[in-house]
Amino acid sequence: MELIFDKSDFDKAGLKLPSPDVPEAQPLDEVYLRLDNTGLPSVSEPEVVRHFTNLSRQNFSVDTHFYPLGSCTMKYNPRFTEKIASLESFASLHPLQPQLIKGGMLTQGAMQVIFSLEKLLSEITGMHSFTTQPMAGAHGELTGVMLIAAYHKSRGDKREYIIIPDSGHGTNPASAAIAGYKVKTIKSDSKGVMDMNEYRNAVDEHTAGVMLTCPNTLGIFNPHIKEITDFAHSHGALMYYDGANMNAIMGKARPGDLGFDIVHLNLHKTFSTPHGGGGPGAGPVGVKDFLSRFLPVSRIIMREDGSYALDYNRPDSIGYISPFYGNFGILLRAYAYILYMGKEGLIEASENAVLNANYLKYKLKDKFNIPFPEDTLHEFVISLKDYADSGVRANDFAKALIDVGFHPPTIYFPLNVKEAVMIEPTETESKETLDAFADAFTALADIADNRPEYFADCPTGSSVCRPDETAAVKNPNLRYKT
Amino acid sequence: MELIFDKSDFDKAGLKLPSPDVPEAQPLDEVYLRLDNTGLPSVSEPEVVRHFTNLSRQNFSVDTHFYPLGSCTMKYNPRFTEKIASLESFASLHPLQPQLIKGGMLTQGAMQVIFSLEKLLSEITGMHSFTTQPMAGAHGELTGVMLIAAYHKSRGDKREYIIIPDSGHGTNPASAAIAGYKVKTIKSDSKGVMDMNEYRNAVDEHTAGVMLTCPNTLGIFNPHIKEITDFAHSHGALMYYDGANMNAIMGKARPGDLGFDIVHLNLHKTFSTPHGGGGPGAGPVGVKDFLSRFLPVSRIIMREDGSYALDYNRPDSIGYISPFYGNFGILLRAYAYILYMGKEGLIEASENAVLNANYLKYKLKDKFNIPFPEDTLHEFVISLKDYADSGVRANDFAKALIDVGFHPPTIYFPLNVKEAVMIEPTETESKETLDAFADAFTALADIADNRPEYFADCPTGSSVCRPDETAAVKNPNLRYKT
Amino acid sequence: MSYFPNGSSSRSVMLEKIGIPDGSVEQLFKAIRPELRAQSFNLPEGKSEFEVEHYIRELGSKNVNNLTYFIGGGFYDHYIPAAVDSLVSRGEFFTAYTPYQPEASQGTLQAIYEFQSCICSITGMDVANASLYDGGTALYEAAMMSVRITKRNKIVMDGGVSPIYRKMIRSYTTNLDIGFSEVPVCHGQSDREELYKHIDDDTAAIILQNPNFFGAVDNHSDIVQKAHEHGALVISSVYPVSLGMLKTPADMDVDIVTGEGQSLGIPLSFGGPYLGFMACKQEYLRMMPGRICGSTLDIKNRTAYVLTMQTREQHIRREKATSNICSNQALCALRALIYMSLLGDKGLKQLAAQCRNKSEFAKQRLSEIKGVNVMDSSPTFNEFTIQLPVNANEVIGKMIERGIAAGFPLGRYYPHMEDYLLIAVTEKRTKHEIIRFADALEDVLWS
Amino acid sequence: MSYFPNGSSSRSVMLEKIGIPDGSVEQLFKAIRPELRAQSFNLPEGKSEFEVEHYIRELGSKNVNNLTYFIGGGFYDHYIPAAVDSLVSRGEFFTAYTPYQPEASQGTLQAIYEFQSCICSITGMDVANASLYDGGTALYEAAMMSVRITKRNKIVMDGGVSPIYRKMIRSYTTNLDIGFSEVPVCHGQSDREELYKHIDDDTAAIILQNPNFFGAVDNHSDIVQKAHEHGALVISSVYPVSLGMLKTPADMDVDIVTGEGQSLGIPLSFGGPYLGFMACKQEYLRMMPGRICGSTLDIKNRTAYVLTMQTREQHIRREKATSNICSNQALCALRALIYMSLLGDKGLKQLAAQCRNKSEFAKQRLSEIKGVNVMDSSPTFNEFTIQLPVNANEVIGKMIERGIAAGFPLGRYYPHMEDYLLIAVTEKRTKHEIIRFADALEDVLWS
Ligand SMILES: Cc1ncc(COP(=O)(O)O)c(C=O)c1O
Ligand SMILES: Cc1ncc(COP(=O)(O)O)c(C=O)c1O
Repeated sequence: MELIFDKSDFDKAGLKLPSPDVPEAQPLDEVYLRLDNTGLPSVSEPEVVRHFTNLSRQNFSVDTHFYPLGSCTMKYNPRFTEKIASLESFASLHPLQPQLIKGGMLTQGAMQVIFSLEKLLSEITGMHSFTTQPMAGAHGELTGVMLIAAYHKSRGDKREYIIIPDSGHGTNPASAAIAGYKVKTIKSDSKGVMDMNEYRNAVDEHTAGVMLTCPNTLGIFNPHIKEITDFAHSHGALMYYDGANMNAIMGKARPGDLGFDIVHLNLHKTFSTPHGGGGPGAGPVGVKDFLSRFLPVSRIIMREDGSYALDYNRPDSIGYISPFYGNFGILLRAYAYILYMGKEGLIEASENAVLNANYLKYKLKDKFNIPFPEDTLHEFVISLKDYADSGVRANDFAKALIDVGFHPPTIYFPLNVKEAVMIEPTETESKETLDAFADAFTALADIADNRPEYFADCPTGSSVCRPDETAAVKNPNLRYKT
Repeated sequence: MELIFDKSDFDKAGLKLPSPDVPEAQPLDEVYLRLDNTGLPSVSEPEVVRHFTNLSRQNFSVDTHFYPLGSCTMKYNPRFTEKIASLESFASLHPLQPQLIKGGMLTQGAMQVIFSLEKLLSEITGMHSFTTQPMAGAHGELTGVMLIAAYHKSRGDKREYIIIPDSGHGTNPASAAIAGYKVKTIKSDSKGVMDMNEYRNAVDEHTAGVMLTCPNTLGIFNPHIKEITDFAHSHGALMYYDGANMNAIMGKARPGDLGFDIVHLNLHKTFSTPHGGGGPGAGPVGVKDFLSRFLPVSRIIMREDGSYALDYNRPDSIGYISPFYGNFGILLRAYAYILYMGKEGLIEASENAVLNANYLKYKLKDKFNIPFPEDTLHEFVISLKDYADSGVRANDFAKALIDVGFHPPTIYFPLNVKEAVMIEPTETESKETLDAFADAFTALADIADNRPEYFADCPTGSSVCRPDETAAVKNPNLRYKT
Repeated sequence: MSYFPNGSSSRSVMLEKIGIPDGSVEQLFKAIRPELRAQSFNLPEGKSEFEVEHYIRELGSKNVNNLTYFIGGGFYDHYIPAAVDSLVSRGEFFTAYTPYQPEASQGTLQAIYEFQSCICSITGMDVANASLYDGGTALYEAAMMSVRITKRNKIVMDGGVSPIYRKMIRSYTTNLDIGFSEVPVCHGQSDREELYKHIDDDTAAIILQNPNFFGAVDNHSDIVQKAHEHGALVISSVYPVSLGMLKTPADMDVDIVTGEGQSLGIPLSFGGPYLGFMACKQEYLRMMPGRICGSTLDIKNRTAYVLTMQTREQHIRREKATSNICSNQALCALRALIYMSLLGDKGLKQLAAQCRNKSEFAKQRLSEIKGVNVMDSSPTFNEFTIQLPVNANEVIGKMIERGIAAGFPLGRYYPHMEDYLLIAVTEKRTKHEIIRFADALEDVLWS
Repeated sequence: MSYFPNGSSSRSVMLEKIGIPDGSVEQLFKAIRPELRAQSFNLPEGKSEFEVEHYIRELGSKNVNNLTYFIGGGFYDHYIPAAVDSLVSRGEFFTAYTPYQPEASQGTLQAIYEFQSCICSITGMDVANASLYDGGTALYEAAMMSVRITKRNKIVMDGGVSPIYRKMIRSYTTNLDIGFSEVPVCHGQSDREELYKHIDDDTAAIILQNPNFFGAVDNHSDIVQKAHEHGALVISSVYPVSLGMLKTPADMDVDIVTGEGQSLGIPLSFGGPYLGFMACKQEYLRMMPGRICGSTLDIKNRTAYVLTMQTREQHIRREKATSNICSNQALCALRALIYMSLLGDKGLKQLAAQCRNKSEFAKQRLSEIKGVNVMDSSPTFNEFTIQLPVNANEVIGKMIERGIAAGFPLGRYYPHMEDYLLIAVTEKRTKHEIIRFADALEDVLWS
């Protein structure tokens, strides 16, 4: 599609500003002034609306397509939580308003939302307190690693390593590294979980912490989980739980009970806030009691009279992670979602997510190689390496799926499965959709067997097909230029 | 696409109701009870959202496509008027609320909206007072004809006929007929306007009124308009102005000044309220002073203290046309639109609408037969009868346009042009769009000349192609059945 | 101006091409000779979106907002799920028009087909149309339809039919040769004896309403039978939510059903836009007004939806059409369809049950108040009448001060009922609110 | 449950197929042995949409709403055109995720490309990324980037940088081997003399802000030159609306620009979600954190947009990535893009002019109040500081009672400034509101 810039003409405008009601000010001295044009496209409102409406129509989305992107929990985003997030009494609230009158008396409602959400998330995960400041999962991880560091520092204990299994998400090692730690990667064993021998050998008094996803990115709930957390603790290391897969186990298991010290949740996964084309999400972090004093400021506390206050007086805190209280609009949606679902609703969400994944696995298991098929929960990973050997790669299957109206699953992740296809259907998809997907995917396997050349032009039905990514890197064209 | 009913399963539900907080009532006696199922589809919310999202994607619309449907003024619908119509202080207002405390003291804001809109519409059209009750153009026509009847009746003058030119919209004769009048149709002359001789012969003391569109459905402003209205008046007949084409002349001419006694406006055309896939619109009716006493009740009046009141005490009124004040949500949008545009904005709207239409006419005039090419304003009509003779009909052009991404113009209307294609681009389309449309339409003419068989399969890109309308009538399938 | 996509340079080029090189668009209007020009166009200057919004919000705050509604009268304060608003806000729906081109409108057309199906389902009738303006015009159209079908011109209206609708029908038919008789009802069911006096072999139709304006629930089967014996049709106006519980008009053998669809996901919005619906027996299909969508096959044998039976309509038949309707209330019908889809079969039943349970609870609480007389001559659904020891208007005013719209004063339409209130209770009214209502009423009456 | 599309019959079939014929989904969780089971899950019962909405509206009304805002501090009360909300509410946008599959995501990708273009345009910089969490983390990422680029580890922060952002940067880097110096500023421009004392050949970057936290407008060209002489980079945090008027960071030869994009069509929403943006010189492109979208050709030579330069990112490089960011603030970037598209070149300039005009008008009115001292040591854009004759907190409380959020009390971050207020004025503040503000302040101080 044409760029919005292509429609620009100098005296068009899409927005009328209020007519001036005050005198024009004395202009600034020229040294402070911009002398050129801003370069923004000058277009009318009808053009803006048609442009972005038609742009949107080039996307696959949960609203329009099955979107079984593994590890991402692309489930239905309720409409009423969108409405709630746009209520003016919250959406128009300035983040500095609580600071105008001591202790946040001007924003009791918003503070109660955060306070209550922290309590609910604590119960869901078995942790003792939560901070809502982190603005995404990775941001939560960074916060968590900073908490690990603060803890060891408070004990005068300088540690060097964070341990992460090879199936861990890329953000895990990246977060550990930017917080100042070295990373030790542990291989997976033949069952798809972290190799216990290698793990036991790796943990020592230099280990600051262990970051785990459980169920892991293969969908497998590690049966040794308690041994793992105990072993880390026995060496003074802390256990970090990457909660991206919490959608599998709500009400069934809680990281807190399993021995984890720090947890992040992805509200944009488990708690149905929209993914927004890449964000914003929210990645609140929960901790056990002994770590509470390190949590970021500000904290929202309840006074004896039941009112809420902002607490900045926390000398051991790791400081400011967000400018304020995190992605509040996302927190509000998640809070509404949890109230709506309730205890039973959340349990059923996990049950249906796991049932859907296991049903789809059943539908695909005869035709496809599922390297770690046992005891998977909300997702499972297929290996297409046999097809790849004959020239049809996971990426080819992905492109061909687009033509038949399915968003491809995650591919080439986790890294410990060759030609991985990671499928997470979620609980908000119907059996009919799963059947249709299984049939389509199986049909592609047949084509791969018989007509591997079929895939080269896929997808044929999209506005583009296999953009040249190498050229994109070699000759970067990253912005419109006149 | 599958029907929503096809996804139904008995224990699914898309909406949770509040948990019961009162005791269950004693059931009704069985004679009053429904014993079967309601037959509504039982589906979950995610399915509803995906179903209707994908349904919507099968539509062409102003937001997505150029939509030059002649006579319909398919212009851009502002987003902020949608927002305003959803403000709770209006959207949640019960229509009986003004009757709870005498004189509407509980709904002063809403009444002010209607009162102010009536004033603005009066000024725009040159009329003296307006009723906002009619819920669409045709409903306005019916109201207008009822006013004509009431007027003659009040004078003890029983008249029989309404005169309507053959280029008039189908609703004109239909409205006249259902209000109890006979219809006399006048042919158009070689210039595309009502034949003056025939008109003069038709008008007599049995003529109750004359219904005219001006500019008419060929886009032509009748130069004899004043003669026409004077002539009708000299025979005691009233002049009715079908305001569907008001978008052509805002600020340039006013039906009131031209001698019309009654006017309806289509707010969903001229005043940019959305067409909604067929409605709701609004068709307020304005009249000259001498007809005000006949307007429907209730009327909103201003008291001496500046407050607004509902007036029911109007003995000559034709009565209730709407249950309340008309399609209030549409009125509110139109009011906001007029305030936004202001005097200059409305004038420019008409100017740009006329410029766009004339530019497009210029782009097409060499290739196509435009039977009445002179002095057209906001729309113009092409005749494809030459192509029809060689087998490619207006309908074929329409279908082929869909394939190249344009909503077809109105076809086979007005009835006085063979194989008519009636094009109204509106002011909210860009030159680039008009150029693209002209090129595409011209290209189709070339194809019609050389490969007429091309059209038979058009459109190829839509989910359906040329549904069998005869079969639809012969074997009506009008609802889902299990 | 922000809504015009042609800048001055494009406009100049366009003007030049069409032979107006001096750039004056005025010349395009030369057919409007000076003496025909607008004699005034005295409108305010344009404002920004921010300013208009600000101004209209101020007007909004001049309405008394946040009243707890116990008023109905045919228009009800039901909860509208967010998904309804969200889906009808899709540009592809709300910025399209009547689906004249099926290939460019399958979305709208299939939705109409599904809407018709839902209306048939809840009413039990054979066929339904795509919508009419509102419940009142729908009832009027049904009356006209019965006149066309029976070729008779006498109509009997039950006094339980909404007084608003009765007035509308009278207005529309003033100049037509149609005779009306209205049979009074007083806060109870239809008065059979009186009704039957008016039914004869010239009767085109009896118009009934269930539940009627006073909330009374009825089984009209006997009236229908009587009407049919005389070759007359029966038209019934219904409240769609009640059909989750009440015997369907089809079960009573009613011929034409109409109703106001506002309760199905459409905001009260001070009276509109609302949704008239109509359903009838198969045999009357070709006499029905309004658009109808049908399912058929396309040239590749794919299911396709089209507007059908168009020879009934004004754009084909002009003065011989069954109705003059053109634009209807399509987007409201879409709202209703989405709402009914979300509710589903069980949901509609539960909703009806909640409405009635809460209404019965309210009845009970109110009946405990000294001097308040809850009318109980017939069963009710979610609306009922009470008699007060004083003029209802007085009470209403004092209740408004307490934030409660206590009911509709029946004296407004029934001069002998100055001390009666018509009270409606929907699923949105909590137990707490109902108790507060009763307490406040007691307070207003006795302290 | 309304969000699950499988009824009990489908679930039974599924369970049976996967070999759990007794219908107990529990068996799927057998890997979670009893001793690993949740020890508690004590949550409230689910509620209906209506009830949750009702409850949250009640919480909303516990906030003090409808204050007239004269507070900014980096977060501004600008008008958001309705088209922005409407377009980002399209399901195809908000229910998609990171555009990993370009063929299924050209909508999101092209929007990112256009967003990057707009950010480059307004800042004057060469390249921009797809978004970061917020202005504060963006500034922190820029600091880290400068350390990577220069392989130095000393950072100089100007005191005019938002104290919130300075605290954030300090938090994030506690465990890293980075030295900081902060150079105080007091309601004026950067203190060159002091700054230069801290710049040396170990300096990775100087971090500046324009306009700074006190609203002061500066031309940092000289500081940039000085930094570059020492091989240090300059990072500047900007307020995008001000770029409709102010000299661009590119014009000052700044190396990395970051900012908070909330002012571009994103609601204040009690602190988020907001929008961090970052732009830099071409030469630093490969050191930039965050997603980047590029334009390329597909196999049929059609223009196509893709995520590019991905070897910088965590999913490829893991612990060697330039940042750990994965989910970003895409939908907020889309908001900003739509907002900027609606504004256009002239619109941004007019908006900036209106903000400043109104701010200057406010300055003038406030300066007329006895005891109020408007700081004028440097020019300002739309925010400025005033000194009061009394403690600012007292005044603020009394102004709140009058419905006005009179400004931010600078004592909150600058202990020596207990009697200072930081006042912001946007295009939404009318002349009338400004006058009412000044009158109320006078009243509070002197009556
Ligand atoms: C397992 C896992 N961990 C962490 C993350 C990072 O979360 P976010 O994208 O919210 O930063 C993801 C997200 O894709 C994930 O799947
Ligand atoms: C010329 C003309 N008159 C009348 C009407 C009827 O208006 P409505 O559809 O609002 O009833 C139309 C609408 O199409 C029209 O174009």
